[in-house]
Amino acid sequence: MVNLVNMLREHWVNVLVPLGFVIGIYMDRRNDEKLTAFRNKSMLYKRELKPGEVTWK
Amino acid sequence: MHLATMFNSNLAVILLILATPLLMTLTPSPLKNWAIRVKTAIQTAFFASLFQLSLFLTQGLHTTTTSWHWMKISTFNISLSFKFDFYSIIFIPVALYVSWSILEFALWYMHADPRMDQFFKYLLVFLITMIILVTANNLYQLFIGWEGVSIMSFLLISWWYGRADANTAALQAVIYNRVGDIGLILSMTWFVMNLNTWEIEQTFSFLNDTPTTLPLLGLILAATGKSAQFGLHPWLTAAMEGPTPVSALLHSSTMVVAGIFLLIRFHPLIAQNPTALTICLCLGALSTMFAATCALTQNDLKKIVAFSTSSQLGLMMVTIGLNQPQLAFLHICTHAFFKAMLFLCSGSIIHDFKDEQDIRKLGHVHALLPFTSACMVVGSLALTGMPFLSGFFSKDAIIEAMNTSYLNAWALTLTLLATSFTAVYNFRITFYALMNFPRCIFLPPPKEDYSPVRNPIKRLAWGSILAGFLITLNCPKTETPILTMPMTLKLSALLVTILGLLSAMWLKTLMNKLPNKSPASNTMTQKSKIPMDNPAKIIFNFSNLTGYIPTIMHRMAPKANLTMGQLMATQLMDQTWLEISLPKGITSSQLPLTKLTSDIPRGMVMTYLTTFIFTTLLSTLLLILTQPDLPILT
Amino acid sequence: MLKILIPTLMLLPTTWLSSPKWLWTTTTAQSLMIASLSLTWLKRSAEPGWLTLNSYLAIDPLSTPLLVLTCWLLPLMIMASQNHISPEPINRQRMYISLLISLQVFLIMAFGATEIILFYVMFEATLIPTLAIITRWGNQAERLNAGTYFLFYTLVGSLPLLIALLILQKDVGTLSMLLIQYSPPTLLPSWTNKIWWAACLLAFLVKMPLYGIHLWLPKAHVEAPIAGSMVLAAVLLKLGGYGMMRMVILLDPLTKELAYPFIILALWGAIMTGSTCLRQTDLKALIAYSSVSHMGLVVGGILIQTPWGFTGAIILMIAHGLVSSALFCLANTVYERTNTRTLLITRGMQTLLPLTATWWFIASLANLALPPFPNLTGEMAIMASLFYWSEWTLILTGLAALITIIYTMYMFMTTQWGPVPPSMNNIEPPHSREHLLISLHLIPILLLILKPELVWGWYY
Amino acid sequence: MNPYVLMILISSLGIGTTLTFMSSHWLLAWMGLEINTLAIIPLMAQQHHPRAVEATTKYFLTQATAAAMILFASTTNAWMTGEWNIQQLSHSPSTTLVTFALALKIGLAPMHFWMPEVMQGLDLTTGLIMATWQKLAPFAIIYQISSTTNPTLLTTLGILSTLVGGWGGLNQTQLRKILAYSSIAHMGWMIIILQFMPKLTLLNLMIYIIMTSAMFMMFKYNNATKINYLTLTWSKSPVLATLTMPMLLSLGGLPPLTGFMPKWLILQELTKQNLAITASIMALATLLSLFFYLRLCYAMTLTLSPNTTNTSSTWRIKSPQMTMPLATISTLTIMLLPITPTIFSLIM
Repeated sequence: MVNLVNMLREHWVNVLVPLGFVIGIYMDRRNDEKLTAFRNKSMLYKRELKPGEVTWK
Repeated sequence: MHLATMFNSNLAVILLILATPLLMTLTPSPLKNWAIRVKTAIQTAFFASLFQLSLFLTQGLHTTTTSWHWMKISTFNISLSFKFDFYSIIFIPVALYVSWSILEFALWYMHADPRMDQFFKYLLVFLITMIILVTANNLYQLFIGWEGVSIMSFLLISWWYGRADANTAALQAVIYNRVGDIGLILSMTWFVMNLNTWEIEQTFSFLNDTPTTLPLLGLILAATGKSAQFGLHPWLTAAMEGPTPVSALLHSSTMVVAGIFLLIRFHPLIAQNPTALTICLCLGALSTMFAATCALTQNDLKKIVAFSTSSQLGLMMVTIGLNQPQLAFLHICTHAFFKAMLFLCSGSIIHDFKDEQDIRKLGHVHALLPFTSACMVVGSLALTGMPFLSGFFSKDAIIEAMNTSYLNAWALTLTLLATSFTAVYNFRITFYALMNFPRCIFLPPPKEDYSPVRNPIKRLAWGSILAGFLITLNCPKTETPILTMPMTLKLSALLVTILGLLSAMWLKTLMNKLPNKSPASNTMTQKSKIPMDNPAKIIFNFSNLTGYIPTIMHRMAPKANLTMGQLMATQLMDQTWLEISLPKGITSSQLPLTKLTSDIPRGMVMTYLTTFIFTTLLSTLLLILTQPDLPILT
Repeated sequence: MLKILIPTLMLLPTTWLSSPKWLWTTTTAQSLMIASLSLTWLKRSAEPGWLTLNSYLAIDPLSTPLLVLTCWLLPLMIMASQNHISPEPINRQRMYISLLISLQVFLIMAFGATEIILFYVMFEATLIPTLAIITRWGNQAERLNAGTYFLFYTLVGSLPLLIALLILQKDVGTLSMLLIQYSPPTLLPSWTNKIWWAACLLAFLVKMPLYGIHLWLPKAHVEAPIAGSMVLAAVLLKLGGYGMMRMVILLDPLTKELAYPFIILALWGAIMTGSTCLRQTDLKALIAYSSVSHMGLVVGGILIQTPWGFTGAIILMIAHGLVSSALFCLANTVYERTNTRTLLITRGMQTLLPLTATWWFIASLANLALPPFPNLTGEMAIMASLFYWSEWTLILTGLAALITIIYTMYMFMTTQWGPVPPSMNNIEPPHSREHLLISLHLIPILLLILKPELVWGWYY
Repeated sequence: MNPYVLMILISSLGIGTTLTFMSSHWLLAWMGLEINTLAIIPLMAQQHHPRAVEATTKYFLTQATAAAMILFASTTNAWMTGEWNIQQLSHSPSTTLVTFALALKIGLAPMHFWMPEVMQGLDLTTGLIMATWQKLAPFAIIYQISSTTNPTLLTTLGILSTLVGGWGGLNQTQLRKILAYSSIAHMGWMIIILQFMPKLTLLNLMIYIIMTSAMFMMFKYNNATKINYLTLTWSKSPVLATLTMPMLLSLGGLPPLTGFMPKWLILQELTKQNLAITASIMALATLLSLFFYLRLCYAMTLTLSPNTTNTSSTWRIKSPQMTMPLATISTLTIMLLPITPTIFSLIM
């Protein structure tokens, strides 16, 4: 038990970068959705989107 | 299976067999007897290559395959493509056969070397790059092989890397080769920019409408570098610093002919360009003559053989100039056998006589090493063009073709003279090294009963005797040979050779009067004692010091270059002008202003107020003057 | 884009919060993870245009290889510095790693920027961490001078660029790379426009560096600690090339007549710096001058403005980035053992460190552009495009290639071959860390042989 | 000093400036300036050190001259035009005179000579007031008369100040003098943009005050008045030593630090006015200043013996000084660039 706590104390920082990655992916995706919505309002590129489809890439 | 597929995949099989030992070194535990495995692999590869050869000979198959699109810039493609035609299919078995023998010899020659495995690995990599070179149909691929062989030669020449001489020789090789590479790069850039292709076959289809002198000059420069033609030749003799198997494999039979091989590959282009042909002819004649002259007075056994290689390469170049690529190729193949054998024999002698290379100190070898001496003589005879040995079939044909052509009499004379010199220096080796009395102490007496010594030499001796005949027999004739000619012309090669031999034997009787001391040592120590007015002596010095070219090229050029690097590039530009003009200059221009700015205040209220008053008054005045209608007091 | 940028930012707290024992392990592992994630950028859709990942940051085929190179280099820098930084107090180690990480952040933003002004700001921003790395962790007293040279050369070049960019913005109304290519400024060959042209390129020419304004580079390289040299050679110089390629397409009609003296100067510089290399006694200075020489070719390739020139330039930049960084690492392994960089003292290394000699050999071969290394592909493309412009340039480029092989082989021979001086008898054996470090440099180069399209920029 | 007196003085200091801020009448503005000057004089001389007294005297004389000149010019203006309003300064000789008077007050080249000398005589706190608060009142007037001033004059003053600020600082080893020259250079930037976009002048002043305060507080924290005192910062406060480098570079205007923001906007405005050459000169002149900031960086942050001192571990002792303002302001000094759009829209 103590070992586990010690290990946690020493290695919890390893979570940060993956966490950043998750946040980054989330923000990227949200950004894509926002830009997709924006794009889908234009007359030129407007079309029916499948659920969850992202056209901005 | 389809015949053509088998034919094409043969190269893959060969390369796979050759690569197996290399891959096996990646296993964590080191293998025992690895070197022997390499030899076996090459042996197997040789037999495998015979399959393709037999298909070629029986069915007359020759193909070009494109297997993999490698890269692409806009419309320009580079793909891996191989060409299996007369040249590559004949050359691969020859190269494998020669390397097999040489590697077997190296098993004995290098057995005391702790890094023998590495040595074999280098040789193997070299062989693979050489095969890539000859089979390439793409200039880029060819360039890979081209540079690969020169880098492996760099490593192998400097095998004993603790020696400064070996290091400089390796550097020389790489530099001279690189000068040639500039030529190759020139042609490659020309081809890509003008024809948009690097496929060798495709370049020929643009023949008629574009002037091709420039790329051909590039190719000739490339060949000059790689095949040690006059001007870029010194590296070849310097390369003799490497172990003898290296000299035998790289610097006589395979790598050095790559230049000639390149020209053979591009022959359809060269054939249409008289300028290129003439350049080849003259360059070749000059090279062969020069190298033969230098060979005459050398005393180092390996050096003589090296110069003879250089001379033969010149002869091949002459053949290219004669518009006879097939003959040149034939000479490449036959030359590979007897030159490799000569090197192996000299290696055997040198090794047995405790690393004694000076022919003046050898002697009586024929009694001590009868087998080696016999083979050496066979090699020498083949080299001089003794009828019905290998060399005869190529050399005689070349000189015949030359005699019957309308080309340059000057080049012809030089070549014939060089041919007679061949007899002279070969006689010289035989006479000094093999015959006569022993001139040095050798303990224990040399032995040659080891099978790794005898077998390779024997095998190559068979090659030197038979190869010419076999290859000529199977060589498809593309041009009609001239069938009738006067007797003297037909026999001229033989005649000049015999003439050379006779004069050499006559000279031998005057031997004691010949200056047998190397002038190099004289010039260093007692300059005044050489009578330079004696023309014979001048010629001797010229020949013995190899035309003073190493002195000029290896002292003056590097000195000039390094001086320029030091004085101009480093000291004058970087450390002086660029420093002064930018950083230091700006600094020193700012310093007075800085001093001025910090010196003026002096801590006096008077200064402050004076400047204030003056500035204010001055500006107001200026303002009034510039605006005369200003209402000041109205 | 954010999926790389935010983890990179998170590396900073990771550095400061991880326990001292695990500091180097953690940062190396995490940054390597980011680097491998960044490799996904290389897989892109068929269309060659911009891949807009975000409102401010985007990638296109030109910036992708440079971005990946940037990410790839961080773990390598951390690994390379481990030996000489780890004896320091823990906070300084953390500071050092943080500087390296911040450099990566700035570089990602510079290469990914879609606004030229954002690129400019980040271009300048990289100066601060680099300056700190050079002058704070360098070894000799001359490092201060080197830092000053570094900062001031770059700034003198880049302040006119700022003005030029602002003028551009005034004239065109935008500085977005996405938009500006559709409305490039129309340039009449007036004096004003010529000066503006020079101002646009000067910053990048200093950064590359062009011969004549290169003095800062050898100084900075010689004085910088290993990570500084690595990042300078591998990425920071490439900022110049990248910026030039972005700018030069906007300057089109003027470049045609104005670029020629610069091309010739660059090629002449390649020869001159090569000659300087021949006389260098300092290993790092030699590698630094060799960088200048190679960058001369890149300048030529960019200014000639043909598809081949651009392709060659980007390939050569990437390949040179990896190779010169590898060479600096190798020089550092020598330096850490012998405490000297003088070529005459560090001889005969092959006898002592045979595997390292192999690394030296491969790196030297790549440096002298042996086929099929991507270096050759790049040089060849540049030479071809220059040759097409004028056949005489081949004399210059060919001579440069010749000199390159001479000094590279000279460097290899002097360090690896020859007798072993007695002072080197009991040097430390190589660490696995060092072998890993070098192989992580060389493996990408070797793999790029197989698929060079990854770094071919626009003209794939 | 007696706390009551101190309070009176400080409040007068505030009142003087505020008065100038609020007034639209020349006399009132002048009065504010005078109150301000009179209030700071005792503060300057509170240490009875000859240098302080000398500095006070010099300061008083120059400020009095400037104030008298302002009074004279505004009276002339009122006489000529019948208008006491500050913004109605339409008589051009009086405008010139006012400009020069104000230039003397804020220390623009070539009227800058008093500035380093006076600064050198003050302690760091008063120096801070001198370099920041004392600039506000003159700038309030400058801002108001910006539309009527002579553009050539302003450009000349601006370029000259930037150059002199750079050159003067190069030769100094005294930190207060260096900061004085840095102030001169920054004043040059503020003046040059005055004619085109006075709001940028204010923005620049704001950023300058933030940065200079950070520097003064940092020096105060270290009790450093000479360059070579700075080398001890590492042992006192390593974090501060590290932060000082970006702070100094920010003062030099290097992106991506706060100091780049006003320079960027000013250069942008100048190029918009087709003054690219002026912009280039200004930009390159900052390199002079950057050189001595860099030298400070070298002395303070970038050079250090490789081993830690184990004798004087002063960083273990908590300093009695307040660190919160320093922390805040140094953060502002370093990190403000990303919010440029916000600040820009705030002042516009």
